[in-house]
Amino acid sequence: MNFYNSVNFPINFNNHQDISESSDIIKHFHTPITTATSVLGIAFNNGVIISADILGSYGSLARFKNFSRILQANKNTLLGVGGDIADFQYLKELIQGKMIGEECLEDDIPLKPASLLCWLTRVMYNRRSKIDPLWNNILVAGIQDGKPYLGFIDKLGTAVEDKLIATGYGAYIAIPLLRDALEKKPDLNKQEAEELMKKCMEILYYRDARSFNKYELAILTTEGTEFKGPIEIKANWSISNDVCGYE
Amino acid sequence: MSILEYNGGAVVAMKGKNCVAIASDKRFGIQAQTLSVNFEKVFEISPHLYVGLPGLATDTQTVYQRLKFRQNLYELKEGRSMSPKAFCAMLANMLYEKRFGPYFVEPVVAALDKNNEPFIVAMDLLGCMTTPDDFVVNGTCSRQLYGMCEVLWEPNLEPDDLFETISQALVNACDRDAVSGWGAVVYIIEKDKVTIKHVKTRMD
Amino acid sequence: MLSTTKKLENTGFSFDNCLRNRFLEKNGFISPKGKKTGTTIAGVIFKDGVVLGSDTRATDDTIVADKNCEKIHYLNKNMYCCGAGTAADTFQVTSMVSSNLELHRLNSGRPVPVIVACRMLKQMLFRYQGYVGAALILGGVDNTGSHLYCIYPHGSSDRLPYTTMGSGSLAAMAVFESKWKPDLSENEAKELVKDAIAAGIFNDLGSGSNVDICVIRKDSVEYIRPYECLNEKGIKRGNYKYKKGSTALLQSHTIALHLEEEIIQTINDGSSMDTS
Amino acid sequence: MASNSFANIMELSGTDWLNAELSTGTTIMAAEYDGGVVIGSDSRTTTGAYIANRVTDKLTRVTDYIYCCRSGSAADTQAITDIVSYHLDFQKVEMNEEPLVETAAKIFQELIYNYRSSFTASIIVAGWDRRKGGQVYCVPLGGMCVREKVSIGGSGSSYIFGFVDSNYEENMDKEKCIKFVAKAISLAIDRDGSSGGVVRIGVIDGKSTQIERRIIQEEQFKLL
Amino acid sequence: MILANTESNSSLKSHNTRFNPYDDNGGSIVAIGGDDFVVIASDTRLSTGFSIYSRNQSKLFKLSKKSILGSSGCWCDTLTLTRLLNARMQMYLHEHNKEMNTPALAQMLSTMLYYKRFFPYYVSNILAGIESDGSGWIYSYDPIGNVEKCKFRAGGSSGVLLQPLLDNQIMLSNLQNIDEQPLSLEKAIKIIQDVFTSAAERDIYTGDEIRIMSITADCFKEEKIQMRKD
Amino acid sequence: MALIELCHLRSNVNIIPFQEVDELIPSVEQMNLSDSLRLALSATGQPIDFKQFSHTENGKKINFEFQHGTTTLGFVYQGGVVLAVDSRATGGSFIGSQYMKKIVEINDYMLGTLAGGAADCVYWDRVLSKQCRIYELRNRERISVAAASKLMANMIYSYKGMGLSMGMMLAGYDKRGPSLYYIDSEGTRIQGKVFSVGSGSVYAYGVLDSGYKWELTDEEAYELGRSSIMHATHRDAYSGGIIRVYHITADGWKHITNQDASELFYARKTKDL
Repeated sequence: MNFYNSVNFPINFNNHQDISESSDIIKHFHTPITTATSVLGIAFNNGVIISADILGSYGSLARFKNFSRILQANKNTLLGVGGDIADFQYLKELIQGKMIGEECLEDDIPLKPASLLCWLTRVMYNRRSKIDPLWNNILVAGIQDGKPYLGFIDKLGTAVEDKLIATGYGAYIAIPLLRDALEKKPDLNKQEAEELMKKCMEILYYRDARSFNKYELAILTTEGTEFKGPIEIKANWSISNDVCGYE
Repeated sequence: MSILEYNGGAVVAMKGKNCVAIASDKRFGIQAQTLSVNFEKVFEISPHLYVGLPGLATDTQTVYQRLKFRQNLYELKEGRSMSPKAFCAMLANMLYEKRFGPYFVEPVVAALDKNNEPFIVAMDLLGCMTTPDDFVVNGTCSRQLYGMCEVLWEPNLEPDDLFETISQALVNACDRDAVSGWGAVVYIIEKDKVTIKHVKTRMD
Repeated sequence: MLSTTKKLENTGFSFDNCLRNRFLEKNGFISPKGKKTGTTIAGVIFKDGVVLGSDTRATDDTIVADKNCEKIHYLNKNMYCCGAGTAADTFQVTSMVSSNLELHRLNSGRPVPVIVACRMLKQMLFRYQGYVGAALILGGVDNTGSHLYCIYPHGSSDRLPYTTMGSGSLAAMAVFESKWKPDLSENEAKELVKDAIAAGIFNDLGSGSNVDICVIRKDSVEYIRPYECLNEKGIKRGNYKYKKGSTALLQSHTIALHLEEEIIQTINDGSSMDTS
Repeated sequence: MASNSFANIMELSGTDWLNAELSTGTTIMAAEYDGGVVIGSDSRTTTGAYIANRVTDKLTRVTDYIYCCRSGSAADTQAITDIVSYHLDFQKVEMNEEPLVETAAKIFQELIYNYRSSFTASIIVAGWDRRKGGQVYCVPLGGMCVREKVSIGGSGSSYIFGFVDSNYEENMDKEKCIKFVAKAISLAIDRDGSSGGVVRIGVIDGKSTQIERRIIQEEQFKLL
Repeated sequence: MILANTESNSSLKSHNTRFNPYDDNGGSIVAIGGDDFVVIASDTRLSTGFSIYSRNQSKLFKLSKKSILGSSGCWCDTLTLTRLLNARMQMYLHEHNKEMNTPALAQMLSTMLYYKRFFPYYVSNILAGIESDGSGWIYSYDPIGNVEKCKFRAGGSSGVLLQPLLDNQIMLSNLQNIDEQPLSLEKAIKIIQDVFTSAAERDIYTGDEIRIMSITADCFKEEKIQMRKD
Repeated sequence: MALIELCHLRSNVNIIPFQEVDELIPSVEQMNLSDSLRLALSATGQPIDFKQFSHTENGKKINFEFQHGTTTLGFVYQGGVVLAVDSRATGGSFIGSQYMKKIVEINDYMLGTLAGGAADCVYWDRVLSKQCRIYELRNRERISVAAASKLMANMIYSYKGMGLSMGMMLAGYDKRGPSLYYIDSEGTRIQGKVFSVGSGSVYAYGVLDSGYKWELTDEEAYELGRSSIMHATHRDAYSGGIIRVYHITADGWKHITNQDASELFYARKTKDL
């Protein structure tokens, strides 16, 4: 080993750049175009339930009115994705590729939800580190070692595990209701969880301008997966009769 | 850098049992440079009423002078001394008058009122008052002071204990703040006397 | 001095420091902002009146500047107003309007209609085009019934049976949307507002501490502060009292105060005297 | 379509409502029929993507026989309407007769034109007077003013120009006109995220000092 | 002469200047080392902006039998860093057939942080560990790996609030006429609880629950204490 | 994975996911643990201006408060080299540490002082001390201060413009006698007799220049270093804590004293009174 070789110079001498000249690092990523709003998830006593509406918004235009964004990764994992739809579709292929890769191992050991969450965290973090993020919030729900499991990843690769998760506007509007319900009764059964979910979707429809009155539910228990929907929200507009004028 | 950190300085006031204390550091600097170690930010308004004006030094002085002027005018007109409450209202209105071009001071008021009840108030630079039951802090090391006071303060401190508590809070907070410190002064206001104590602090 | 005296007579905002402050800002010194009330405020109309509620936290950036501040402001005997936004603005706006309402009441010799307060507030805020950052919920009862208004910083208003404002407004609104029903009783309304504010307190970091509630009925007002303490400070486990003499002193002196004692003597006045 | 922008990112993280000004994203509409005018609007008020008020009434009384539909900044349009209303009430007392719709439209125009750099207001003035019957005036952003048989405004209007153009007929009867307006607004609500809630309808025909109001809720949209 | 991790510029895409790869997820950490113990605590609130991601996320990572890392700041960076750190320690274990000792771990963490000097992890790290002589020490880091070995440290969102109090209570700074007594584990835990109580009062990003982990020569203990939730 | 190759799946199946993750964890060879000169660059390979990341999307402040601030000084006189430093590290106006060690022992005959970014200085001093040791092993003699300082300057220079911030002194004793170099992140490398570096250096120079002469005795030299730093800590907000004095002679370096700056201040003041 040559001593002077180990003192190599990582940067070409002629290549000095001042910070001020090259502060354009974040000029090179795309921004979301067609987007989807909140995804909600609850872990109940023997399974998980997630829901998301089926709207793809192009700015404020309600562009795609039947776009499902809940997918089943494998027999014990569900995914719900919000954010940019193009990125979602890319991610979907990525996940399906991963799943095929896992199947090719033929070991009959399906990927567990927590492992999938961990893997997705790396994918998201890696993209954010390139300053080219995938503009998605991903909700991972499933059965981990016989117990309900719920996790969440944002576009930076921040991963959180909890018993209840909501992304987008859901984090402001649905979370308070979910937390309250779970505080009062920590061990919901399937039906209660479903009712709670429906209530939250209704309220999100009232208050989130990018939400839609049709949504899907997916329930995963040890018995299997059940997809419901699209369910239409029966909104209550009775207070409109009491409001007249602005004064 | 926030303009409130330009000259540095901190003020804290605490309620005790039938007494009240207000303390400030003594530094006057221009950013990193310490110019004077004898610049007090606490002023006597009346025997039982003190005001601390941490912030931009020029405004500390301007606001104090304008306060004094208005107070004199009030006392000439009314023929009585100003109550702490009236004084705070005046100060708050004076600051709010400059809502869109504020003075960069965050006042702290400590007083004993007519019934010798302790009275403390902190304001932000727009004159919004905070009147808690325990202590108020303002200035460059307000975060450090919050942490200190929140643990150290307890109700019904006697004047001597109050002095130890308030000076330990201030001195240790200033020790973690580069732009305040260099000496500290504590005023303990009681019914029949005011005790002024200069505390030994780090000088670096 | 002449100029100062003159200024005293002038009312309204003074812009004397603006030029200097802009200069400082141009030189890289960041201008501090006033204290904010991150806030959850809410109001609901019930059968016989209005219930207003608020949390009690005021924040200065990420620090809690006041753990128990008062956000429901008095406007007049029959109306109160919750404020969110810049704390100084909400306080000053409501107190100025409060004075004007009192003058109005004295002038007209009858309880002031709530609409008058609403107009005063929104016109005042509109004049400052959102620069006076006060988001308000105005509630009151007058001869025409119960009224609840929501007034935005830019000077628009909404008239609603239930409403929320502030950084915790979404959480509080979620509670209203899930539990509100027409013709609430007073107790139901109080509990509903409490739940809404509690949702803000626990889910929004800008809101915290206690719930204050103000009930305005046709002939009476009940200001309950605190209505419920949701968060108590933890109990200290150590003893942090210092021994006397722990702090090093440089010098100390005492000023003795000569007390002026005020003695009030009650003297019998004419009416009780025997004048016969 | 403003879909590329910063607003979108803020929406995704759900923080846009913290800073945005209140505005009526809105679809508003007014149409003449043989006996008067029908006005209509959605009921959504948004700050960012948060719906601050889901049952807003954007049909605002100016006089008993003249109403306006507001879109743009809520504060600006409310202030303008209050001013116009004040003027017309004053005029009514002075002249002892109901003000003309055209007068109202002119005052709106003057205000919006004079303050066009500071106001974000776009208004449809509709009403009935003795001289010209039911009339609709459109006073959009820059402060122009033009009379139209049918006029639409607000962010949702861009989705329904085609529908309105192809389906409007002159001298419809009242019920047909109401149905037409309601249908148009419900279509806008369907596609525009900034419009939503219920359809509020008002009928001004000069027969009563109270206009006839109707509210059409979501489940009825399909029946239109 | 190859640059580490370089991207070709051709992959650069179009323009917008609003994406920020960093977030601040809050949380506080306090650690105290004594003559024969070390104790470290964190709150469990993970937040973003004004909302709470989770009320139940400890920020402590037990790296070995003798060391615990507390890490708060940008949570995605924390996750990545700790995962890398674990991998490194695993490698060391396999290569040397023993666990990494605390000083070596401390130095490695510093080097790993400095590796990202030009795109740093936005984290405040505090490493608490027992050294070979049985004494407890704290290593505190800035985001790019400047390390300081000390006896006590407060970090994270309320570090600024708590540090002066630790100076005063543990180092007895600015106190005269005080008889110094060696710090016991019980007293350290007591102080930690009280400082967290005060942080929860004043710092909006600190709250929910405290997790306290302590290591002594013969045992490892974990405690949970509830705090205010607003 | 063998199965995939066996089945020739590679051409059919999109295996992007594996690339995605692989890039994240740098292999052992890539990291600075094995090649200390090699640091990760930002996504673009260009320096990042952190001001653009100053606020998160929620409007929260992102503040990289690297530890900063210092007064350090060193001078050569007839008895060798004396170095004196303070011990305060500040992040913004918060005092992060009052006991920081700002003198790094590179080998028995050479010391480095640090000012500016603490992590930068410490890291590169550590690398330098490794290089010096390798040189010593290879050439059977100690590296000269001139050579060491040149190595240091070159290493820093290769990262010029990337945002490193350091101003360090390298002092040592070699066959040519005592010498003192100043090196900074701009790539400057100057030999000299008297240097002071850091935010408090302007105050230190005042005292230093008025008291410095070649013929100082050892005690006088220590005293000069000490009082220069003391006065600097008094005036400069970002300097303070402990005053550390080191002395380098032909026998190597020696730690002279650690003294609290504030205590020294009070001691001096009462003497004057």
